[in-house]
Amino acid sequence: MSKPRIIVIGAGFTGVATAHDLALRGCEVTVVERGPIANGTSGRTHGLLHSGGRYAVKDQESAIECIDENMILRKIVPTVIEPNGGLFVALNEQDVAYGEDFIAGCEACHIPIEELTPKQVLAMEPNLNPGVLAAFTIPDGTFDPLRLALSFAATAKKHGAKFLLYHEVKGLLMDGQGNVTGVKVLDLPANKELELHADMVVNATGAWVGEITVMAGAQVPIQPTPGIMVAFDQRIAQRVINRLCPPADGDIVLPQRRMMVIGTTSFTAENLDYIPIIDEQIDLMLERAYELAPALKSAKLRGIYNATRPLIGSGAPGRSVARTFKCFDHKETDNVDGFVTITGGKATTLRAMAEKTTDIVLGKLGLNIPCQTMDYPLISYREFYALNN
Amino acid sequence: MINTPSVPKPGESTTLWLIKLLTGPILLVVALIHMAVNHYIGSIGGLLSHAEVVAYYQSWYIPVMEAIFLTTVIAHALIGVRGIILDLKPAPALLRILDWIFVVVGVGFVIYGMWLLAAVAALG
Amino acid sequence: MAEQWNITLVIRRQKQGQQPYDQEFKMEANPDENVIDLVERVWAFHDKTLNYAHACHHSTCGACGMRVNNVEKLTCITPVRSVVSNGGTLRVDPMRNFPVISDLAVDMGELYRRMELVGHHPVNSDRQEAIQKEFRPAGPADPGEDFIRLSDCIECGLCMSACPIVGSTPDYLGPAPLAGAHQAGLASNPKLLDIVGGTDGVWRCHSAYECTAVCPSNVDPGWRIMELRRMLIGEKLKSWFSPRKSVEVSK
Amino acid sequence: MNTNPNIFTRILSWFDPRGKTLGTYGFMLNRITALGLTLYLFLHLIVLGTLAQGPDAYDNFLKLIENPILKFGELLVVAAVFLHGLNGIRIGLNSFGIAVPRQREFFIGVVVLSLIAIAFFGWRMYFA
Repeated sequence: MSKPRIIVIGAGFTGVATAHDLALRGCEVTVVERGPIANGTSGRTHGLLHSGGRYAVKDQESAIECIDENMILRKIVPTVIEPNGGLFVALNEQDVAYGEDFIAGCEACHIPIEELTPKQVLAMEPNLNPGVLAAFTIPDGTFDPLRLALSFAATAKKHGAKFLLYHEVKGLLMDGQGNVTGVKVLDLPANKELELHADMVVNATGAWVGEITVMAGAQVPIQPTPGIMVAFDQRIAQRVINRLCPPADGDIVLPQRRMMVIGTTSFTAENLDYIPIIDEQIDLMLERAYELAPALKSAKLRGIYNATRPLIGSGAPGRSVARTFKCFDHKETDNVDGFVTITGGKATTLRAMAEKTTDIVLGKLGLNIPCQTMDYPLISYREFYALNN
Repeated sequence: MINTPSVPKPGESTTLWLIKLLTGPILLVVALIHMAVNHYIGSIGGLLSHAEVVAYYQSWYIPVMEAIFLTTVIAHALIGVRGIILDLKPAPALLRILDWIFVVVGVGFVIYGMWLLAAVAALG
Repeated sequence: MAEQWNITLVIRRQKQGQQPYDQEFKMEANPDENVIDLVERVWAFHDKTLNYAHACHHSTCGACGMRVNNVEKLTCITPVRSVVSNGGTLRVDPMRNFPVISDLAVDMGELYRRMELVGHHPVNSDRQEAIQKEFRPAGPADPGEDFIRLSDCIECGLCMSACPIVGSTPDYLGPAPLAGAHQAGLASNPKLLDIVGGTDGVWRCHSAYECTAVCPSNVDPGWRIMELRRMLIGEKLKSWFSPRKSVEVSK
Repeated sequence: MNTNPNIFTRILSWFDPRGKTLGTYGFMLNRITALGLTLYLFLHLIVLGTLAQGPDAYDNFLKLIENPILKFGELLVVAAVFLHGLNGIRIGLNSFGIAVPRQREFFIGVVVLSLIAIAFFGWRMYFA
């Protein structure tokens, strides 16, 4: 059997990570993306290298995925990560009360935390809200979204993966029995349409997966949930600052280069291609940011943007939906073979999502090749440009 | 990939830049003196006749100053023009020919200038 | 609803193998939103074949550099208010000196290759980045230890587009790679001294300081090129007077 | 980078003022004055050869350059010396890391100083 030919639709975190895993396990991969790398949700994440702390109480499955992947990413791609750790801070009695569940949750999810006295935490981060009542350290971090994606893409390219950027999927090629055999693609720069055939098509378009599955008459319980993020032009802390409370709006502010980014909210939107900024949400973010770090009052706004989380599950909207990821084999769900969709999850869990997807894809092709990406160091993200295939 | 460091041997550009850098201020001072002389000394309007020019060159220090001015201005000008041409990325072969032309023109004019200085001084 | 302006957005369009042309879009814009939002609206509602590079929308990735009214800007942090007035016209062109992939998207490959060549550190110590005295050090005054953070340079290419010499001299390393070499430190790679000191290095710079003028993230390449010159001149003088034992270069 | 082989567009790109700041005007000025001064330098050296041919050769050459156009040319040379010289000092000092953050103000100073000198020399040449 020659190398399996796989087409991956979407060059966000999931797409590039899946391309890397597939290529590392000997597949011939072609990634098709209608824009540049990480131009969708992946680019617009605030860049939190998630420790799982926020989900340690209510969504321990996601929390464990996050902490495990957090440790792996620190090892395999250190050159795009600010590894300075994070803090969970309590600003009122209600926060302090949440502390017990938080400690138990982190314990259960093997997330290493350490309690600090207000004096200790204010010594570490002088610009924190002086009224802090209790605090915990947490192994959070920050990464540069584009460079994280490029690192995976470069390593995939080194193992032969081809990247067709600015190529938009116009339709899926089907055989007689309603199975997917390839994609119909429009090369936007050259304004040429072309058809690509493959043994398997992986739909890794995140919040947009619905737009691709409909082409095959399949469907996934995707619930795109945008959230706003606001960037300030001063870095007033070296660590990620989380509010010690259940997931809420504006519960995190994190340092990135010379900026602080406060996130996020949660609402619904129809047109995923353009989500207008809602002014009230900016004010809410500013208010929450000033609560966590009053020093930000002297900072100016630098960027305001929305990012759409690809949440799964047709249950209640917004936060309570599971934050973990799911890989749908459309043979089982819609009797459409040769077509797999992977969505959901957090930015930090991109490698794990790729591993699960690749396991399923190779399994469908009757191959059983172990995954190695957990301890395979990624090459420099700049190599994505040096290698020209 | 960017090609290997360009044709001239490494460190040479630093030397040329240093020469241009050092000749610059010397040149400016002497140029200002040179221009002031033309407009002040001699008759009210400066050196306005052959005789006045010859008389100006009779001391020992004026010819020395003018010789310094000559060599520094030629060196500075040619290194500078070469820099401008380098900005247009000539092919290495062309660059080698141009370098030769610069050297020949430079040395040639310095010799010619020294001869002229001596000739004018001798007329006195 | 916030204040709305009526503006004309002129975008330089170019598909491979075709002549470039200007396309006009009349649109409403909130003066406080950023230019990238306008470009994205044109893509989302008017013309899905518009190609433009963007990712983070908050100036950490460096993808959305473009020329706005002929000045290099990071369009994700360029408020509409700062580049156009109500009823005015706003021109958006791709960056200069990079091959155009199509429309506003350019191929930044050569810049990334050169940043790799000079060994620029994508993550660097906070103190190392805030090396220049005029910089306000990122982060609180003195939190004790030195922190690792993402470098100031986001490789957006604006300085490479603005530099007059990069325009005429393809092999000139350019402001960003030279600033990257300065950030990496000449001692980090012995070959660096000759690359930076060669004819395609700092001696091609002619002090236009356009790079420093357009840099959106405090790298000040102009200043760093002059610092490299100071080091190189020091090295040269040292090598004249004492044979070059070890490349001992002050940061 | 710019793979545009056409040499003229590349030269023209140096002098495209659109969207440029003061620094580029300094660069343009320096480049134009440099070429002008170099041309004048070699013309000047060649023309001074008449000194060696004796008084009448040189003196009627002096009469030749009395005409207003050449006189104005001389004023341009004076202007070029000041502008190029002082701007060169700015670039030289910058190369030692001096006054780099203030390079804009430095350049404005250079231009103002040069204008004063040019006005002074012009007055002397035409009216003294």
